[in-house]
Amino acid sequence: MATKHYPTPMLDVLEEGPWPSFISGFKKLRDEHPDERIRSTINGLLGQLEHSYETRMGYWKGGTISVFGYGGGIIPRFSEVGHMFPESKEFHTLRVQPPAGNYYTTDMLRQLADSWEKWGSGLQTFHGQTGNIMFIGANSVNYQHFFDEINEYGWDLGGAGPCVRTGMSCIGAARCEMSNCNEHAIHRRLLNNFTDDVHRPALPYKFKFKVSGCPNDCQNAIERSDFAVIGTWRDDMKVNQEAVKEMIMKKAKEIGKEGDRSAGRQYMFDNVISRCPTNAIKLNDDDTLTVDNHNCVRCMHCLNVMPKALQVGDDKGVTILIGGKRTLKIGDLMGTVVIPFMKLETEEDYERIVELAQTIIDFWAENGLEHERCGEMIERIGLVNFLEGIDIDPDPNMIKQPRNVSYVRTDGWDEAAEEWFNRKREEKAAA
Amino acid sequence: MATKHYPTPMLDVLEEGPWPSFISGFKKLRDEHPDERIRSTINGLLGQLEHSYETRMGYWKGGTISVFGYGGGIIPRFSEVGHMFPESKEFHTLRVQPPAGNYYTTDMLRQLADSWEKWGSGLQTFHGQTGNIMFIGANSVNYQHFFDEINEYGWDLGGAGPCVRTGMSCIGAARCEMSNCNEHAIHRRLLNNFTDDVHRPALPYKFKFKVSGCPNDCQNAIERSDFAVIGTWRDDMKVNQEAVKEMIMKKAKEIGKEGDRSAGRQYMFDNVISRCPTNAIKLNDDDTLTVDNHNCVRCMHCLNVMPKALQVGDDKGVTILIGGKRTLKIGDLMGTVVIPFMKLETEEDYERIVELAQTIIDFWAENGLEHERCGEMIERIGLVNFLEGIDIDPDPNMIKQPRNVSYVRTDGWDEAAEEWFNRKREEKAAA
Amino acid sequence: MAAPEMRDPIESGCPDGFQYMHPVMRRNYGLWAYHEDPRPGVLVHVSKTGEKIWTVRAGTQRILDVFTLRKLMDIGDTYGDGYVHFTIRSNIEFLVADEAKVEPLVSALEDAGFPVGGTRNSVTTLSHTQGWLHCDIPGTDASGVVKAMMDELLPEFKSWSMPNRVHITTSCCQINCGGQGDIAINVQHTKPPKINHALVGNVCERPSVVARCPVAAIRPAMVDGKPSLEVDEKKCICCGACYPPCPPMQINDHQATQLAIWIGGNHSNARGKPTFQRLVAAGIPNNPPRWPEATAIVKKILACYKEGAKDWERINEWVERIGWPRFFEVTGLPFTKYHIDNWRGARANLNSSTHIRF
Amino acid sequence: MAAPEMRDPIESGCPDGFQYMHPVMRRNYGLWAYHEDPRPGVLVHVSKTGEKIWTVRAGTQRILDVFTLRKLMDIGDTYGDGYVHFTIRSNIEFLVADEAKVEPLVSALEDAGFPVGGTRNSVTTLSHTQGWLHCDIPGTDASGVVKAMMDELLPEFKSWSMPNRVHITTSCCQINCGGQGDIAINVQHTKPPKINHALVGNVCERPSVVARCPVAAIRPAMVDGKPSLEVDEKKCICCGACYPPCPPMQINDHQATQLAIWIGGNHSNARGKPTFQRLVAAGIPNNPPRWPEATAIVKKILACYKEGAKDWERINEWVERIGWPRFFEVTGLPFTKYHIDNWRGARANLNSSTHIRF
Ligand code: SRM
Ligand code: SRM
Ligand code: SRM
Ligand code: SRM
Ligand code: SF4
Ligand code: SF4
Ligand code: SF4
Ligand code: SF4
Ligand code: SF4
Ligand code: SF4
Ligand code: SF4
Ligand code: SF4
Repeated sequence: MATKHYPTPMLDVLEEGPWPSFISGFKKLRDEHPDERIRSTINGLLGQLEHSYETRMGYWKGGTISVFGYGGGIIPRFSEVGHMFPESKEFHTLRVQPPAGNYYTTDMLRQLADSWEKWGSGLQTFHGQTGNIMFIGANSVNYQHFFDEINEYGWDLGGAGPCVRTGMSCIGAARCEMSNCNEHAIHRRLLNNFTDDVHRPALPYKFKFKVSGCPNDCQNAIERSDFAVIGTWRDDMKVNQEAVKEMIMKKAKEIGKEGDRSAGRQYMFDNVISRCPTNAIKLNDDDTLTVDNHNCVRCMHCLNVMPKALQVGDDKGVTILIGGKRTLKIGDLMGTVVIPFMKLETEEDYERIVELAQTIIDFWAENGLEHERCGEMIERIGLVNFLEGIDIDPDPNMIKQPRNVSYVRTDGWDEAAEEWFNRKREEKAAA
Repeated sequence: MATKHYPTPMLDVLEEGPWPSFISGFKKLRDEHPDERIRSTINGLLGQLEHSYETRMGYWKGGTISVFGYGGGIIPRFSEVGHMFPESKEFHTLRVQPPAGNYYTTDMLRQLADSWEKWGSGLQTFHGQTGNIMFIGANSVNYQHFFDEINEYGWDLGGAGPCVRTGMSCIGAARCEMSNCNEHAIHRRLLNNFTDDVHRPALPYKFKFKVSGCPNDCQNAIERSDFAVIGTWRDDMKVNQEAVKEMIMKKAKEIGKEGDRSAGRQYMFDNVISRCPTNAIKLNDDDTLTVDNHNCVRCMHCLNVMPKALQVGDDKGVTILIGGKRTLKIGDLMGTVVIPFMKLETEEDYERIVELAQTIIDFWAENGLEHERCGEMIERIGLVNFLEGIDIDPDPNMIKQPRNVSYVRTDGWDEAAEEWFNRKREEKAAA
Repeated sequence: MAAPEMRDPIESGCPDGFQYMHPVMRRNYGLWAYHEDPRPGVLVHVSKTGEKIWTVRAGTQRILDVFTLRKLMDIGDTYGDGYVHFTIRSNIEFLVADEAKVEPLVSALEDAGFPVGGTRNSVTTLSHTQGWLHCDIPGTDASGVVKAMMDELLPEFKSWSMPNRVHITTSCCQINCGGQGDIAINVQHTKPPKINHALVGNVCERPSVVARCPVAAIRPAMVDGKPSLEVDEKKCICCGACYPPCPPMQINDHQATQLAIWIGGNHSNARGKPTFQRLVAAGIPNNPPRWPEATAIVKKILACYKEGAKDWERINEWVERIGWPRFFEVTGLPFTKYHIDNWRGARANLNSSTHIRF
Repeated sequence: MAAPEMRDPIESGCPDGFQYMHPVMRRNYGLWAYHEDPRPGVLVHVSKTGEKIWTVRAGTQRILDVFTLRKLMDIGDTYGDGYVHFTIRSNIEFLVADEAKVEPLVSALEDAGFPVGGTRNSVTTLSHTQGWLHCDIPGTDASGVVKAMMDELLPEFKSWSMPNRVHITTSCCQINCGGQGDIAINVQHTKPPKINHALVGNVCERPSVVARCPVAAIRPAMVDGKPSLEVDEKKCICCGACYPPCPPMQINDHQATQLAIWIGGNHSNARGKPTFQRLVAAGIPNNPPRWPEATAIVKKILACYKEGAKDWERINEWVERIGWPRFFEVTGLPFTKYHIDNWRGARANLNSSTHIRF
């Protein structure tokens, strides 16, 4: 005998239209899933969601639950209208760390679906905005079993609460010619060094790592992570002059002027040459390109327009920016350059970046206020105090421009200047 | 019998070198001036200045004196080392308003020098950084006589203290083809409307007017005045195509490529076309110029480079920026656009600008804290509250970009939007 | 009674992705030479070794029921090589080593109702958050907003008709988990929280709630003898930051909770440096199930952008070139006092020059 | 005894300049068509009426003794038309209607020791302030600094050897009456004020002194039973703002009062919008009578600017094009933690992008 369905007039409207409908998916579970537990849970969920649509209010509240041995990783949800929709009154979400880079075999996804179906609502998200697989909707009895089951075959929880959060890395080296680093290795080395901090919230607030293989920053790392690792390169970009010539004629053709070289050149001027933020790229009369690599700021634009002709250099590494985050409580922050360039090739290099992360998190754990992100702390104490706290020397690449207000105490100038000159001398010697 | 001279070994060094030496001038007064009062005053002055050079400290202190009937306009100075250099122990400066634009006949300057010689030190400055003629060095007995004498033939004191200060205006229409307004008239209309506020300090702090005839801002008005009036134009700039062609060949010649048209064109590209901040200017193949006047932001650059070929338009007026000032106490402030454009032709126009200044000063006098400049007040209360206080509608030209933090209270949005649409409708109707 | 036997977790952390990676990608890891775009939604990356990998990208509803997930897996097995990748925008990507598989794969996806596209200069899938479906503080829904808008933006998803890629985001409260983008549809509350004083004492850690307020508008107070909190409604900017730590400070309201639209958020370093979003429209009704008012504004902005921008200009670059006054002119959106910044550092957003277009 | 008869002032305010204006300028007011630059220091403005006015600009010491003033007037009468104009930088300009008068006028000025120049892309006269000569709070002198530097910059004053006009300013305390410019030589105190507690009580309005401190480092205090003030030396940024309202708060020190050099202040709207100065060097000894250390740095910066900038680039535009790291490289000036902004809104001056030159 079929359970009665809560009416969903407003949600039904979201079944119309060409885009895949989550509501249709919900209904299929409600109507066709063999397991009565799932059918009724989703029925309740639809009922509560319709109620939200009609009243324009949300009805979930939080709580505290976690799997045995961990402090976080689950977002508990209890319904405030459980009396109206008892079937889904407990609807917790497990945040599960994806493989670095979000790669899956169909088999593994089927396996995860099977486990989830056994214990949960049958609803999952690839992925949440912090990168977790979100298994949405387990009750207080089942979530532990689900975790135990998938944990056995290689899956672990991500972060929730004041802790190191699940990381993100772009597809990068796995499928992108722009990549300047091993995003995958960086992501895992950093995250798995902090597993304890992921599972046991004990920091002032959340801390996020994101890795993008180049300045296109496909992971929004600069604004959306506390520790942004962005691939870049130090030597000359590679120019395939033949490909440049081809591109010119190809573009001419694309704009309907087959064979018209000057039309192709014009396209190059309008779309590449004139768009370089530092005018570092020049198209010569013989259709070759000259790049002023000393003035190129690695913005990626010209490489983006002509990936076949231009390639990143060989002396690759990363730039690290610290302190990005979103709105609360002082407005969005972008990360600030703290490491202009660092190589990531040898084991030592990797140890160095992990150590840097450790030092930063320790300093922040020491000095951050409750619920204060690393970037908010830097904003409060000033970049210089932060740099001194993590023992990094000031570098002009960390700034857009020097201060413009004279309200600064400059005693100690001579020592600071001396240090600079010494560093420069050492660099010279080293080089 | 010659009075003994204080030794000035350090100052003597400043008599060397090709630049006109103020020290040589002082000594001439000390040694050759017929009036013993002047000779000894300057002797004392040199003694104290040498003492400052040797000890690297200043020795003047202030006080309060003013001419009968006024509260300000004089900077009193009493020496802290009067016992060592009694001859110059009183050394007050009278700030005298210059004619708008700083024009003088040689006769008038001689007449002023004669009066000053009678009563003062014989030292004067053309001009102080706020534009006053500074008659430097009168004692407490003489300053009133000097003022009475020059006041009789048309000279009045400027401001000192928390009051409306002496104004400044560029040479503009009197000798500059870039001028978009009658700087001279604006300067005098504004200043002489506030004569009482100039002479009787009763405002929260100082208030300065500066007038520049075009966006080159030769008076530094935007950063150095509370009320900056900058000439600009609304219609198309004037292009003398013949002069453009001449310029091209002229430049070719200047760079040693006489007759080489393409060299002249290259010069134009490098120095004019490519420097336009909005790419609003184009050099055609026939050596004519096309200006996209709708996108020209009136930066002046192209007119500066080729004044013979390009001229400002006919529909002239001014942009007004409020709140510029220097360092104290929150760091330098530039003025903010409050009136994007206003005509200044008819008597009514002039009444309107005076009224605007009055409204702003009144609002500031009401709401400014002690020693708070108008710009600091705006910074404290926010531009919008200031605009509402002086009853001016928000305009997108007042901003560089809209807010980027969501921390704003937007109830009242609909009314505000309605107002905007109504204004637009009226403007349309008016047009 | 004895505590039940509990299992200790294996703290394996972030799994190795290589085990799930297409063999061609594994073999050519870090060796990619360039890519081409055969058609919207399809990429081919060419390795220095000469090997190629084709990517077919399709939109999903992000929150997948097991049926839908399995449907996608079936397609992946039948038409693909059994390897998939999810993008940061919850699009699914099928990776195949054989060009011949591309077209059948595309049709299979389209037939199953998964639109193929979202690459290059298209409007890709809106990034979204949890909303009424799961969060404890939402002012609106997320999945529903995205579904409603993508229904209307499908042509732009499936074609290359935009000047550059368009990244749109939605968030369901002012915390903005959805991030910012070329266009961000965010919640904007317009009334201070209504406080349920009875509960505050038990539920909320008052000092930390006080500390959470960006404008220090909250102070501890006793209300009818009970410890509670008090909000200075003049100061309050209705941001809702006090609500998560203290649910009795009800910020959500079926009327006063509205939507605002922000544009010009750009995270990439291409050409210009990364930029923050800027407010363009507020006072937009939070109107389920299809939020037509918000959608209309988004479409208007996209139309003007498409019309006015040069190739490769992101929305912020377009507006910065033509100037903000012109933006309000062409879109017909009202300019109000609310656009004028009054937050910390507001000065940097004011015009302190005579650069004006007439 | 009866008060003396006092005369009531005539509040005539700002005098009409037309009465002192050269007749050609009066006749052609607002009618100017263009100008040319026959040679450094000389301008000719041509009116739409065809009339012309020649301007000969010469440097002065700004503070003129009556002898020097009369010498200039004599030259103006003998070689000019008896009309002069002073520029905002205290240069004197002689206006003549007859081209034939120009060369004799130039030679007369040069012979009398008044260098002709300062126009167009030259280094014009440094703007300066009062200094030890007259002010009550100066940390250094002003006329002396300008004299010392102009002695060395004379060739740049008299020629057109710079990429664009160079406006240099000096100020004798951190209040900076001298304004900012392409290069600004300003005072920078490095020690908190030494307080003469005995005097504070009588001389200073304590509340307004407290209010004057930009960082709220001052609090009222009783010192040996007398009302005085106390400075939190950790907070104090040594700005000297408390000194004018309260002379007992002695900020000046013959050692700790030093000079700092700032560049890139640009008030004009030409090309870019107006910009503020930015710190490049501090810890410079305040070294009368010739301040050689400061002069050396100014000359070094000018040399690099001349070498590296394009025509029409002001100093800020040149540095913004090559980037600040490069600026420190080419000038050899040290980059220190003091260059990194920590004032309000500091964030806007930090690099939040990956735009880096290698
Ligand atoms: C699930 C998710 C949205 C989504 O549907 O994708 C999410 C959901 C919540 N976020 Fe978030 N945030 C999510 C990604 C983000 C991001 C995006 C990112 O990580 O790139 C941000 C902006 C970046 C950043 O970290 O600043 C983000 C900034 C916040 C904030 C504000 C943090 C701040 O310092 O500004 C809060 C509030 C807080 O933590 O106090 C917050 C809090 C929350 C809470 C826990 C609300 C609460 O305090 O109870 C939400 C739980 C919803 C639920 O029921 O599941 N969430 N949150 C995302 C996490 C899924 C995952 O783990 O993959
Ligand atoms: C798959 C994905 C990375 C991932 O690991 O998930 C990705 C992949 C690529 N991105 Fe991206 N980007 C991806 C999200 C992003 C994001 C983040 C986001 O969408 O929230 C950004 C920054 C967004 C922003 O700035 O707000 C991003 C900014 C770029 C840019 C810079 C565009 C610009 O001019 O500003 C490029 C360069 C380009 O367009 O050629 C780029 C280029 C690319 C290329 C062409 C790189 C390559 O050569 O393979 C990849 C193919 C994408 C395509 O759609 O044509 N990708 N890309 C993400 C796909 C999202 C989606 O499903 O639509
Ligand atoms: C006389 C004077 C105005 C006055 O009433 O006193 C003046 C007069 C002229 N200025 Fe100026 N400017 C004068 C101070 C300024 C100032 C203020 C200052 O020096 O402190 C500025 C802004 C300074 C700043 O930005 O920091 C100034 C920024 C300009 C500019 C914009 C330059 C640029 O590219 O940024 C121009 C345009 C140009 O150079 O062609 C200009 C152009 C001119 C022209 C060529 C206008 C004209 O067509 O007649 C005038 C001849 C000047 C020359 O030296 O070639 N004038 N000019 C001032 C002479 C000062 C001096 O003795 O050296
Ligand atoms: C004389 C002069 C410097 C010069 O030699 O040219 C000067 C001299 C003094 N200025 Fe100034 N300022 C002079 C132009 C300026 C300017 C430039 C301008 O007006 O364009 C500024 C920057 C612009 C501005 O107004 O912000 C300026 C900003 C200050 C300030 C800081 C005001 C502020 O809000 O930041 C003070 C301090 C104060 O007023 O409390 C100040 C205070 C002073 C005092 C009265 C010092 C004091 O508080 O006792 C100085 C008297 C010196 C003396 O003994 O004569 N002076 N002062 C200038 C006035 C001469 C004249 O009237 O023509
Ligand atoms: S960030 Fe760079 S490397 Fe990574 S996917 Fe995007 S374009 Fe490729
Ligand atoms: S990467 Fe960017 S900065 Fe470098 S040359 Fe190309 S366009 Fe210019
Ligand atoms: S501000 Fe403009 S109008 Fe005035 S003098 Fe300078 S260039 Fe001429
Ligand atoms: S005035 Fe400035 S903005 Fe206008 S066209 Fe000339 S260079 Fe461009
Ligand atoms: S944006 Fe707000 S409501 Fe939406 S998921 Fe994030 S925290 Fe919850
Ligand atoms: S809504 Fe925001 S501003 Fe208002 S009280 Fe709560 S936290 Fe403070
Ligand atoms: S800068 Fe300072 S010391 Fe110099 S005149 Fe101005 S107030 Fe006096
Ligand atoms: S010197 Fe400046 S910071 Fe120090 S106490 Fe005085 S006013 Fe305050």
